[in-house]
Amino acid sequence: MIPSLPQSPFAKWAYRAYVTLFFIYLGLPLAVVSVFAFNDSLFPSLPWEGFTLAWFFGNESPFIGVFHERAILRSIGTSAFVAAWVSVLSVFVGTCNAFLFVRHDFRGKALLYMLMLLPLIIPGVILGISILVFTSSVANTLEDATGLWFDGLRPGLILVILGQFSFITTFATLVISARLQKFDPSLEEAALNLGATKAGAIRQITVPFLLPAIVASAVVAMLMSFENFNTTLMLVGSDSPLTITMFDKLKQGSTPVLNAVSLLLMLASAALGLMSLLFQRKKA
Amino acid sequence: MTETTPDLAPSDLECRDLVKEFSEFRAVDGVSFDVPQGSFFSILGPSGCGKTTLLRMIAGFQSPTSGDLLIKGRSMIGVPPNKRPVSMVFQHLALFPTMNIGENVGFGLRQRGVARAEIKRRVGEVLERVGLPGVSERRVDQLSGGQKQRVAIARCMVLEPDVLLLDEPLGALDLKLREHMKVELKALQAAFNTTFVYITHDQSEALVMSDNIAVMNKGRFEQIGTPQEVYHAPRTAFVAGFVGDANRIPVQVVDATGGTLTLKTGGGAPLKLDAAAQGSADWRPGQRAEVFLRPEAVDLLPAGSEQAEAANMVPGVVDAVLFNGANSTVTVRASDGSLMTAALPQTGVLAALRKGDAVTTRWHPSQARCYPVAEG
Amino acid sequence: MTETTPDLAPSDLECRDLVKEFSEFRAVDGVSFDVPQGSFFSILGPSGCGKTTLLRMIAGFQSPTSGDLLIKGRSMIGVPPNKRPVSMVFQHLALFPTMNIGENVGFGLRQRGVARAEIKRRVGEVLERVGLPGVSERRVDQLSGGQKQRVAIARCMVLEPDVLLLDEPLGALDLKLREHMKVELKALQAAFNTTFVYITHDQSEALVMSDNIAVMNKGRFEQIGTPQEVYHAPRTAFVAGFVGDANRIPVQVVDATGGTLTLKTGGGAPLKLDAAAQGSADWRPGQRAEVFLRPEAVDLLPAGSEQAEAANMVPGVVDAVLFNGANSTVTVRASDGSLMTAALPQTGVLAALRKGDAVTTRWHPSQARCYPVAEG
Amino acid sequence: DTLRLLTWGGYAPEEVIAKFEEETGHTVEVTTSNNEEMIAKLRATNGGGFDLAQPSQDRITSAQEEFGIYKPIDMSRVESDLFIPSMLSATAKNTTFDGEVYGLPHVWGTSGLVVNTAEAPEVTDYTDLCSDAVAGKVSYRLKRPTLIGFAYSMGLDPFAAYGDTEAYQGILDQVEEALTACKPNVKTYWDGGDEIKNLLRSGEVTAAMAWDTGGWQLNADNADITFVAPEAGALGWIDTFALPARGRADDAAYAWINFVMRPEIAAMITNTAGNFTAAVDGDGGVDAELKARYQASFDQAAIDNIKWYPPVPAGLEALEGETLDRINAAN
Amino acid sequence: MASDTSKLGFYLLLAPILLWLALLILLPHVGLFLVSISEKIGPREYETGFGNYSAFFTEPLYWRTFARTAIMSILATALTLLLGFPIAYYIAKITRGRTKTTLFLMCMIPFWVSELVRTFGWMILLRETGVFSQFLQWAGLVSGPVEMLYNDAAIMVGLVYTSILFMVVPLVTTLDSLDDSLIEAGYDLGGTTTAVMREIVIPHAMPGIVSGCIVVFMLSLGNYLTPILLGGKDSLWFTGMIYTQFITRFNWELGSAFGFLLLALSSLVVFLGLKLSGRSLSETMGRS
Ligand SMILES: Nc1ncnc2c1ncn2[C@@H]1O[C@H](COP(=O)(O)OP(=O)(O)OP(=O)(O)O)[C@@H](O)[C@H]1O
Ligand SMILES: Nc1ncnc2c1ncn2[C@@H]1O[C@H](COP(=O)(O)OP(=O)(O)OP(=O)(O)O)[C@@H](O)[C@H]1O
Ligand SMILES: NCCCCNCCCN
Ligand SMILES: [Mg+2]
Ligand SMILES: [Mg+2]
Repeated sequence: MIPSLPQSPFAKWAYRAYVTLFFIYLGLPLAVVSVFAFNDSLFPSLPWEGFTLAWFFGNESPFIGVFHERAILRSIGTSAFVAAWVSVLSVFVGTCNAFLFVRHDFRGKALLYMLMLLPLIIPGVILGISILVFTSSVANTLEDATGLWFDGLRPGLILVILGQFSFITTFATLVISARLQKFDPSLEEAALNLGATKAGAIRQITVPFLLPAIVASAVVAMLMSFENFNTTLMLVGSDSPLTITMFDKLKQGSTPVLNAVSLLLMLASAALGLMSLLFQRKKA
Repeated sequence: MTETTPDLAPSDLECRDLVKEFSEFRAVDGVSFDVPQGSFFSILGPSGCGKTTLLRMIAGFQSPTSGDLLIKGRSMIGVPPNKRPVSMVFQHLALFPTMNIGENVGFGLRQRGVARAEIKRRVGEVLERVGLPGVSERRVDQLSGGQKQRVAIARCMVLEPDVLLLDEPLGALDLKLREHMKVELKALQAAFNTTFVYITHDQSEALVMSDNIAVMNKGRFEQIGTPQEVYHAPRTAFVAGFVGDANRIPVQVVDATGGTLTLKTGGGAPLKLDAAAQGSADWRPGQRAEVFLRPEAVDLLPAGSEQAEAANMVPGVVDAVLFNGANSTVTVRASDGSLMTAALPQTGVLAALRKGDAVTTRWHPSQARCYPVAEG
Repeated sequence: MTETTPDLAPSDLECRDLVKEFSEFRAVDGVSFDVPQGSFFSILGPSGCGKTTLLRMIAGFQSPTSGDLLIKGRSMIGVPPNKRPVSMVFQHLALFPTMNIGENVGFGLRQRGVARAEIKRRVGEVLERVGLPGVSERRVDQLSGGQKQRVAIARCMVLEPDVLLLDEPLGALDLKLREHMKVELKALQAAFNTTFVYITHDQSEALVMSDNIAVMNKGRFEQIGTPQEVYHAPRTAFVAGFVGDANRIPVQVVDATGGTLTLKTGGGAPLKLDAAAQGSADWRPGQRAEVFLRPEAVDLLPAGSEQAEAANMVPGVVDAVLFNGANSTVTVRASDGSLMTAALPQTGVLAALRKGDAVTTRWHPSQARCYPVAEG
Repeated sequence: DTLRLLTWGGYAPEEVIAKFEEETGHTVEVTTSNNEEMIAKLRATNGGGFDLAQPSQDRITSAQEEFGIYKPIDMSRVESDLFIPSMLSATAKNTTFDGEVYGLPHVWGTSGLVVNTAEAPEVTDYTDLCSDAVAGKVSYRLKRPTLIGFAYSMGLDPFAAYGDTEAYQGILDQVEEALTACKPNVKTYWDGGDEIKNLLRSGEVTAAMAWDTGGWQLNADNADITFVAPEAGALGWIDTFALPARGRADDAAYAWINFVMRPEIAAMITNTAGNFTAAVDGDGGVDAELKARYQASFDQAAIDNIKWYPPVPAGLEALEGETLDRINAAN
Repeated sequence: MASDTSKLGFYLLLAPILLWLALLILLPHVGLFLVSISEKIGPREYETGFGNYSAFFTEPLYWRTFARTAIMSILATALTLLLGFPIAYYIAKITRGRTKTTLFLMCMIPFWVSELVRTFGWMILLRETGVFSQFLQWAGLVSGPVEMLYNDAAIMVGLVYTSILFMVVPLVTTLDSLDDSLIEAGYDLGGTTTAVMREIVIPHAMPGIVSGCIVVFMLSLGNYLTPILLGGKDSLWFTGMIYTQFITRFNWELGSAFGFLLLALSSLVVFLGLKLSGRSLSETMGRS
């Protein structure tokens, strides 16, 4: 129950066993994905044909490694580009929202807050299709009216960025608001009292205080953007982010290249997570 | 310069009929006072009486609905907080957690554009003066409560403000540390010779530290005076009840002629008070009033020691003994059922008093205060 | 039944040489005591001395490393907490926020399978006894701090436990309410006639409420006694210092013959103490010791009133007056530089004492306590 | 310029791209897809986002009629003598809408059966996939070719009914019944070309309806597996070049078309994609083994029996879609 | 508190959120609705009507898939709760300090990679020639290969795997906020483990349970990859149908109607969940 209460050794043991099994369940898929990245076989499955690094570095068909797959390399670049924009935009708007909701009282605030949460309960597909349908009809109307082309409103990176931004912003808002809520407004008053201007107080006191939350939400936004599929699939044009490319490849039939990319992704997000953790620890 | 103090004493801070209204509600209601240079001025009042609101008006975080507010003779109305020559120590100190101690203390100087080296020197100096040399590099959370307290003061003092405002700065500290910091704060104030305006709801803090205390209630000042005046000669029933413990006895005026005020309790027992000690109230026979009497002003006499001529002497029986070391008290029930609490010194012969013992209470007519009760 | 109390008084709770070790650290170190039925027993000690650990062993949330623990004569070792006839009032009360007051109080009865109607009746009854009739339907957060306190007690009392354990239950309340609840708790205990074991680090709580106090330090009991015994006859230096305020004077033994213990201070001034009041210590001349003297035991005499024959009479000069109403004190500096704090009654003629005034301190040889200092 | 190419897996091998980039200075970005997704993507972008697409010839006019996502081919920019004339004209005929030609032929091939002849020798027609002998070891796509193949195998003639919605619906209903009944036999419906190859190679599937090329490629590793032209006839398709209405790099697109139709390049594509092209002499440089496998699968009778897809009339796909959904949902 | 500050600053803060919500959330949904009520009557010819919605209700396939998706999602949610609660409880109440942080971070393991890779991992494990099948054969527990992929159980495994974090995190947070002394008080007053769980722990965890369930339900309902890749030939998922309408049928009108129906379903279930627990959306989601 809790450590201060007596408990039978059997129950304790069974509980531990369950927890262990659970974490094995969590780790197993990732473990096999990683292991088969090194299988010297065309398929990511048993039998084990021997160890190879070809799925990373190989450049002889059919053993084309990640580092020689143009489509994958290009889509990693695309993903990074999208993720960077999404995280900048959503952290910016999230920060504005946090100040708006924490610092201001206005009519319709509760309603606006509800609307802000809405993206959390709209399935990603629907976000994707609604944006697709809406921008298409706007573009059609505009094009009919002006005779010009509005490519930005057609599936492509701009829409992918906007689509991901449309729901990731909610997360950023929540994370940053939570931190801002913990901010003691008397700190800002103290700064004013000590002679700082309003803007100076926000820059020197509030923003540094928010920084851990801003960094954390930027990292989360990156990760969410990188792995988003449902919304992206509807909005993607000719430049596909990594998940879409991988999905296409998976539909074609998987080779251990996918395992190799996945392993690299794991390493990258682990590194990113670790970095943000260290950053938070240092700041906290 | 003002009506209340002679021209000779220059006053650092002066409030004239300050009012602050929140929609319908008057949080501060016509408060006037001035604080002479270099003095320690406390505002003492119960929670919600408007202390913080008043202080925040002085600091400039709230603008008065009406009235004027002068610092060193200059009106502060319309001056933003960052332009006022006052500094404030916040209730929870408001040390910047993202900066180390040195950066915290140097913050105000940086805003003024003081040179780097100069800041460093002055920060070091002021930290030394508050007894914390060499903590510049520490993080805020590496200091104890009392140390943080002193850093908060140093951060203000380095700017050499005309007035330092303190909003219950000891509220968050634990009992022992609070006792200690009371004495220390007073010493720091004396050392810097800066005007302190201190708000608190703890009477002991106000009594121990202040040169002058204003007792505040429902947005108004009920009395301004030295600690002794406020304690010994409370001007209103509220002050008498709020500052220190007291027995409260509801009475009716019997006679107010001569130097003596004669009253009678609900049970009919007669009380005599020095009329001179009672301010200037007009007493009408039959008027309802309330007598306040401090437990330590009640003498306990062994039973049977009554003397006919002594006033305010009532035989009774011990109803309860509250043993609390030096602060022990005894509650005595008179024959008419009324209760009287008296301090029970642990050194005298009566220290061994037990419940049920017969004992006589007596108090001097000059020791009690009487206030008319508003009829209604 | 036990060594320490006569067989006639049945003891509800008895601890025999209880020890609790956390890895290397002994949190409770050989504690033995017993609490007679219906009494109010306090355990008083500084933070971290092991109070909570002791109480949690009694409640069953921690098992002793060694020693035995009996309730109504039955050993509790190995009995899980939900099977022990003790109830506990937690420091933060631990009222279930998801249940209303009635459900909270009825929780224990529900666990025992008592019928619905019966639960309702008994909950109503106990709430009435703690002075809160008709609050059953309220939510926990609709009650004030003091009311919650009483609900927490009612929740335990409805189960009619043999022993009620209370872990600093007043710690979270504010000052005024704490004062009030002290008296109230004692009254409730008397009304229920249940054995209370109460832990606190606030001496005033322990003094006011208890029949017996155990003073705890570093896992050990230093003294068990009535409040008066603990206050007036502290058995160790720790108890003398922890319970009540005291002047501490380091001394050396000069002579211990006759009924008087003669000592001298660092400055060479002679002190005289009643040897009889000092427990049974063997005094060797030259031995180092410490004298504890309460401020209220120090009399202040106007300067010049020295009488040659009186012991412990030292002329001095007022160093500081700490005006604090009934608790005002004065610090007097003797000619050898040593400081002595004395209570400053506000009623006497000395109330007007100012810094720099000459004054004489005097205290009676029976009022001070002296403890040998461990040599090292 | 950047040529954004929307095509099938295998139609734009890395070496070809490298050569093309080196020669023309254009760069190529490939998106692999299938017929439906090509149309869907171009519909969403209103004919933008890509510069060259490769839908099958039968799927062009209906999409054009409905969404207007292509622009006509400017024959003056095409080196038409690189194309086999009969295929060029057949494709032109099938992809003409409102008097304009929208498609050029590129790769052609058939759909039929890929069978592990050692494990499932009895599978010779589409309907054989439903026999008990191969229960649980069968895979096909849940797409229109399956409907059409089964229809032929059941003795029906779906292409003849293209113009007659009611008759076609009647055919669909019969096929639906057959495919619903066949469902327990199916391991999974496959989606991409490599996926079915993996399933066959690993032995998880022993008989499938699939593209000829998959069968031949597997045959190289495992002689037991090969493409079998079904008794009812293989389904013949031609994938084309079509210009999205709002492609931005027409120059690069025409350059690509003219480049890949060169015989030596066409042969390279045939070698990776496995299918022959409409390029004159395109089979010249093709692997002898591939030719041999082709010939093993197709005797003259089988070639004659190939059912070539006529253009799909608008609206037909909606009916097929509903049928496919129902099969998918059936239990 | 900002009553005294400039109006301009306020409007500058208001602008981004209004643009975001209006242009990317509200108007697109209005647009989606408008498309969903236009019926195709011929090439490039449309008219307004509820034909797409009636198609949904008259075609059993559509609403059956809809119902199936809803039920499976509820099932996945329940399963996730059941599996996740003991884990959250273990992390929040049994472990301390470093172990606690470690275990908590270990719950994030699946999120080092995208859903696609996670699902891919399960495919490698479950397929007939996969790791489990081979392991069982090697261990002699089965004689031939077993197919564990392509069925509803595989979907469940995948769905639970994908959503477990979103259940465990809010549960850990709420359970963490449950003071141990409440549990101890429950025991002290004579409660058994079951009683304390039922009467104290679970009621306290209710906010976390509700918010976890809402999120998990939403994730399952809106999932596409897991049912597509792990599900068998029978595994229809409503999201998949929406994609099909958009991507392989180019029927945006029907797809939009489906989208709206899915939105209605998810809103309804969220609404019911909130009603049942008597909490508001802002309380439930605002704290995660
Ligand atoms: N911004 C505001 N709007 C409306 N009412 C307010 C506002 N600020 C304070 N009040 C009200 O004014 C009264 C005085 O508040 P103030 O904070 O000054 O009290 P205080 O004396 O500092 O109390 P405490 O000792 O509890 O800090 C209170 O009744 C409070 O509710
Ligand atoms: N589970 C534990 N493991 C290790 N040490 C512990 C544990 N619990 C308590 N201690 C240590 O035992 C000592 C006594 O702790 P305890 O909580 O009993 O003190 P306390 O007298 O109740 O103090 P307080 O008045 O602050 O509540 C402390 O030094 C504490 O750090
Ligand atoms: N229904 C037409 C099928 C077209 C197939 N193209 C296949 C390309 C295979 N690599
Ligand atoms: Mg205040
Ligand atoms: Mg404790």
